[in-house]
Amino acid sequence: MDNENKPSAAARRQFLADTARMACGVGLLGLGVGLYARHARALPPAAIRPPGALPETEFSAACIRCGLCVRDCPFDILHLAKPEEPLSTGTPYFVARQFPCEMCEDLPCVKACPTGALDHSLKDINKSKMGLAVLVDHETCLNFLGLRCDICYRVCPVIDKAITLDRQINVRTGRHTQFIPVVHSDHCTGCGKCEKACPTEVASIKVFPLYMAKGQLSSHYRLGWVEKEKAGGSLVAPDVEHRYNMPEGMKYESGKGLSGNPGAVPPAPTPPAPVALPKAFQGNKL
Amino acid sequence: MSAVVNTAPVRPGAEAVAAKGWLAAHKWLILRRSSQFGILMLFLAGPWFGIWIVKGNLNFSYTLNFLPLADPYVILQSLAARQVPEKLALTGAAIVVLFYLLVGGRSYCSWVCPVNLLTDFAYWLRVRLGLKGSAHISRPTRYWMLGMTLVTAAVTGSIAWEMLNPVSMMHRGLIFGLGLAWAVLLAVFLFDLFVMRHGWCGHLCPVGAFYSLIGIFARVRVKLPARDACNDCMDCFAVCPEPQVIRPALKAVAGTPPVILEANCTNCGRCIDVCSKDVFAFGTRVNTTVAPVTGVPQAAPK
Amino acid sequence: MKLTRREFIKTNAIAAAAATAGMSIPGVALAVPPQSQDGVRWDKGVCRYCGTGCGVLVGVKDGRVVATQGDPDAPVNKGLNCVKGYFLSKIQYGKDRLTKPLLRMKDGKFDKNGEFAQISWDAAFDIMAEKVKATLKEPTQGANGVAMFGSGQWTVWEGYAAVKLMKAGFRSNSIDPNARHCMASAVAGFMRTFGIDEPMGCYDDAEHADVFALWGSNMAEMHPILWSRITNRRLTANHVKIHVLSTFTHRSCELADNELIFKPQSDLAILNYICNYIIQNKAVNQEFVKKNVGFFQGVTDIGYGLRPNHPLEQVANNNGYPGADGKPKGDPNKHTPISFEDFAKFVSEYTLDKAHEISGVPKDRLEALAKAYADPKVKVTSYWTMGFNQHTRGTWVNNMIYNVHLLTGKISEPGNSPFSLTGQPSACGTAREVGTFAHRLPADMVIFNPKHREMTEKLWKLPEGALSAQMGYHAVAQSRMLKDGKIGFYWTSTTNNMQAGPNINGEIYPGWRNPKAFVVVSDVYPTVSAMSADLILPCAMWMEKEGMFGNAERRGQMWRQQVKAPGESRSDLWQYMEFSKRFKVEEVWPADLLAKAPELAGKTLYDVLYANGQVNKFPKEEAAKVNAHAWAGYTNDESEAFGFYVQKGLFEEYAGFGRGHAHDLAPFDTYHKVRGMRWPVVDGKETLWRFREGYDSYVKKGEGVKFYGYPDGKAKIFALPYQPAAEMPDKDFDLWLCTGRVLEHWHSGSMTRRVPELYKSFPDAVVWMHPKDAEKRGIKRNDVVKVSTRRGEIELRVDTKGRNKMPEGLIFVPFFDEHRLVNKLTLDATCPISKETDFKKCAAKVVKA
Amino acid sequence: MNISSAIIHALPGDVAIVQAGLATLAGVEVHAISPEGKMIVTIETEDEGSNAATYQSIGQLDGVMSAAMVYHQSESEPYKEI
Repeated sequence: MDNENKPSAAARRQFLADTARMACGVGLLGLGVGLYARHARALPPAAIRPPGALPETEFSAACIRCGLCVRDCPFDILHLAKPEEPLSTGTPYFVARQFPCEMCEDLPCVKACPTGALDHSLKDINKSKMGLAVLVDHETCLNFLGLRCDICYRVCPVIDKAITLDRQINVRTGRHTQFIPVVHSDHCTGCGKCEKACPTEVASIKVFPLYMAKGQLSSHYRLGWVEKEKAGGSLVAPDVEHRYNMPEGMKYESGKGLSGNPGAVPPAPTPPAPVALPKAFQGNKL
Repeated sequence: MSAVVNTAPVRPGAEAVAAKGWLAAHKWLILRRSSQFGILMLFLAGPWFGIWIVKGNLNFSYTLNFLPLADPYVILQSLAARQVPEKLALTGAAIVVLFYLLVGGRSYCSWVCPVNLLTDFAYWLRVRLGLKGSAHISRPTRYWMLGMTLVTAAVTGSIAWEMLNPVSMMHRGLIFGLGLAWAVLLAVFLFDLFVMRHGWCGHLCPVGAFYSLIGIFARVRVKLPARDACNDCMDCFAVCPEPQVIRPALKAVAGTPPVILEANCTNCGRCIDVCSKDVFAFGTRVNTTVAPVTGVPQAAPK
Repeated sequence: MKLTRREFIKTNAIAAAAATAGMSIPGVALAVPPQSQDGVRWDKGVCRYCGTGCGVLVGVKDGRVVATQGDPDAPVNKGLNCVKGYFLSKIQYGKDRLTKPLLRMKDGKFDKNGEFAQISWDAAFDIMAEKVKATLKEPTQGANGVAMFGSGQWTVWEGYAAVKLMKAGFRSNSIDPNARHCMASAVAGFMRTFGIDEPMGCYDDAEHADVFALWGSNMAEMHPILWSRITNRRLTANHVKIHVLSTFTHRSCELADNELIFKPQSDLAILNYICNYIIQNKAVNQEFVKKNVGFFQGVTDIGYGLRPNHPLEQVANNNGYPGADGKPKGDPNKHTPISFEDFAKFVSEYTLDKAHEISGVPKDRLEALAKAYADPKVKVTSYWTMGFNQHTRGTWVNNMIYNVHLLTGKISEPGNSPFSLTGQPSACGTAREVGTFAHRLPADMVIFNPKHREMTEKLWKLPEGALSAQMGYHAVAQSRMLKDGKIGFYWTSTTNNMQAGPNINGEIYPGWRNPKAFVVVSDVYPTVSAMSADLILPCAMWMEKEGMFGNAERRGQMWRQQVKAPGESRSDLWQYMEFSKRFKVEEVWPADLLAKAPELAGKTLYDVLYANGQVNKFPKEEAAKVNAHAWAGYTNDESEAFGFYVQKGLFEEYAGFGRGHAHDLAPFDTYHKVRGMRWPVVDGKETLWRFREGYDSYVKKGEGVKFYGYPDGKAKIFALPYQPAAEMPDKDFDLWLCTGRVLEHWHSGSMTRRVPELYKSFPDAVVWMHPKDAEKRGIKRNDVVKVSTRRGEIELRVDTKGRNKMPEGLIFVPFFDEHRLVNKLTLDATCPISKETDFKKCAAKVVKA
Repeated sequence: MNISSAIIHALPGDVAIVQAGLATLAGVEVHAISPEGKMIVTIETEDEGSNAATYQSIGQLDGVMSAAMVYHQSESEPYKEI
């Protein structure tokens, strides 16, 4: 048709038909690409984005698949997804069980990103949220069994904040403690060091993309103690002081309950308690 | 489509070799291949030899930690998906646009793009094997493809085309690991070899389509300072990947000046090589006396 | 399948015969103990790593240890393990197990600079015998020039056989265990204070104490199972408090009610302050002190165990080194009696202010600790390990913690316990109880004491004077003497001194490669030490031999040989006994000694030491009999090789030393039935708390408490001052360097680094430092840095967060990583009394690599 | 009830002769024979004395180089199920 000089009716019909066919073909292809893209947007559980990655939807629009983050990662942990892999072709990710993020303080991968798909407003690696560690299997976690592994805890770069050990009595032996690893989402960066280091044959602690790992409380219920702490005091007027009928020498205090010996002289003031509660018992408020 | 099929028993360019010598008859081809491989090697020198001159890939690269270069097409898709990239990427894209405004948009295709190596090889083999016949898809399909990729980006909110784009897939694959990308590339190769002459680059590739739009205003052009010397050997048509661009300038159709103004000319310079009469030469459009022909994509004139 | 008793016995009978004949019969395997359904045979054993002594059950299938489990019936761990214990079944099966003797050769002959080539055991023993004989004849070397270095990982009988071979056979006292690097200070502390070795308490203190004080011990990582017991106590009893003293914040601090981070070496000042506080606050248990304690002043100018030409030693007047006149300069161990008042006056200068000033610990924390010790109502258990022991004043600091417990009488009863923990599975059982030290004999006896020598000679059926009174070379001295050419034959086993010993660059490596020395390393893997040797002997390990370990609470535990060692590897026991056949008494003993026992003429050392009518008393069939309750037809490789139940013979001869001397061990057979027993075992009854009436049968009725290690039944309190460390940070090397361990790896990592999962969990050593120290040097976390001291440098990555939190001015590097040998940097300064190296303190600098 | 097991070393050429010899002895059962001529047998007798006697007679069989008892157990309730 390039070389036909005189348009004819037949040629025009041919042209229209061609155009329609072409439009349909391209349209179908577009539909396929679109569906494929939507499908690939759900990040598979094993693939973790580099620090500072925008939420997956925005990330897939902002990442131009240049691989500069891969290049600037000093530990070579990042890969660009290949077409056969179940996430957007050419986008960067790492697999924690193979090579976790080493959490460089100077964020070279983020700095390398030309588009901001890795958010340049992230300045502190400890604030990154690549994913969230989840102790997926209580039945195989050695610490749940009472053994002393706690490797996940000790390899954690945000030790004592992102993972703490919750001490529980080992009822079976009666004299040992179970050190239950507990992950705290406000500090866990999802670097994956715990998953990499977990010594069980299949990791008992794994890092998942946030959308998979995190639950959410419904808005219709608030945690009283949290709200009180946030408010810096009781949300309603504080309780008044109560008084009770008590035998001589006995005391009943809010929180402590009943104390003292009936008929005895009031006990001498207890010696000042040692400096502070062990860190282990201070929960996550460190 | 093209009715100009060289069926002469002599291979195109034979006359030029005889007249100018082999080297002169392959000058631009050699330069072009050097450019293609050279650019690829610049990218590979880092991962292969640890010489980090250029980092990244054709979508975005950083040269000597100084010069950002971004593919404006992928940036456009990102914009279509409603993401405004950081300054660095925008700067890189601007530099690239300016560059191709100068040297001709589709110079990207013949001087940079790695897929061109593949499709050129497919074409060479097609001729060698004497494969005849070709499917029919009109050349402007590529503009529909271009539109489609932008629409998909807008609709899905992601740079969806990057999941399939053989151009970036090949380049990224060579540098970062190919994976199953070889299958996509093989498909392109086989398509060009058996199904359609110049099928991918000449008809479908939205990247080429995008760059052709930059080429509308390009400075560097192939000129025909000696178009009167043309002896109608048709060799230029035989080697040209976009033969429709030559005719208006060569045959002065509708008073076209002796310069190829069609935006889809890839500035490959092969016509210069194979012309024994030295009809063609590189030049700029600055001296054209005639107003530039709008290269707006349209169905070829009937 | 139903089986009658008859069929069952018959199957056992066939299996036993088949095993003995080395034949396999389809369908018949060793049938007792009953196999579990998956064909795994389970038998009891003990963990191979630390001194906690966790019981494990070992599962064997097809001649291979395929599984282990924590022994739910073991009192120590009740079925639990740490993560290293979890991987026990893999430690024997590293890909690079040594299976053939390897000798450095060139052109078919031994060459110190040759390449390792396989040789036969015969050829290996040939050249070893040649080198021993040459060393004995060499005037500059002599008997003590034949030296051996073992460890608390020797089984009891291996250590015992080694001592006999060295001290009675070659008449060399140059045998030392790597326990010298580990708890020699604890030993010296016990011996000086109590006149008898090893803790008076046991692990059950953990359930009775109100306060725990950890001194230089990161139990959370290094004694994980014990730590979970202490945690449980803290968790279940609200009044229990934990004080942790360390030079940096580690995992144990997590549980601390009171965390005391003190400047290196200042523990001496803190301990004196506590004593002062106790005295000032009238918290001395007067009655107890009067009856059970004497006061002494120790000499102070004792040096730092460095080479005599070191400036610090030249000015020391009580280091015991030869002075200008050739006589020893004093005796670092010397002490003279003083009164309580003298002692009170001595410690009175260690006020709270001074303790605070020296240690840098906030005053309220120091006071809280002192109060806990002083309060008569509070039961205190103190635990310590390497922070105390690896100390240039290690013996002192051990003495000084006893000062505190003795002043308050908080000792030898449930919950009141000064407790020295150990890091090796048989540091107590082998190194200490068997006495594999240069100065010791079994059951706390020493070579300097003629009575002890005489008793030993009698028990060993040797002529009078067979044992030498000349002090042998201890661990650090061995390295120095190798370098100086005084040792001609050196044999190490179950240890990795080229990685774990101090100052590798300066002393150990040049010593081993000295052409005047022939170095033999018996090992299971090509460790740094093995690769630095002249001859490598492949060893059987753990479940490939029958063994006994003794843990930190005096508990002896035995196991049966479960599997064959691979290739030509042999147990250390076999090696010592077989090697002894290469020597005629005439070749190693002087004629005058032999003249006293003409009946020994012409005999080999094997005949004299092992086939002496005692060791070979039990025929090899005894093995099946003793173990019939567990395993029909049981036998082991050594008994098969020598024709008698070697282990039983050695054990019973050895047990003769301790029985009746407060080190009573139960009969051999009993140990194969029980989950370990805590000595002294008298009339079949174990001892939980020593020195206290009722608990300890050596304390007579009405005596209450008696420290019977000394003839007067009293323990000693020592007046000893704070003194600075041997090397301190200065302008050029501005940081303290401390070394140690991590939970995931055990010691030099030769076993744990070969378990892929453990390797992965902590692949490479890092240097921990304070973020500000890093920042000052332009270093970021994960950067590769160069850590150097005056002795060498290594490169490794920096960690500024994670499990250990350094104070400014101190860095910590673990020593498990053979690719980052931190002991190239450490200083070989020792406690002048215990001769234990201080691995915790030297001056280093860090720069970006 | 006495059960014992023994390893018999036969001259490799004489295995058949030894086997035949063993067959004449009451309570003796051959369980395995190795190529080198090692045999594993069990001896079951009512009392200990005859067990020893049987063991003696094995040693005197033609072709037997040595016989070594490995395992021995006597039992009062041999037919109890376990």
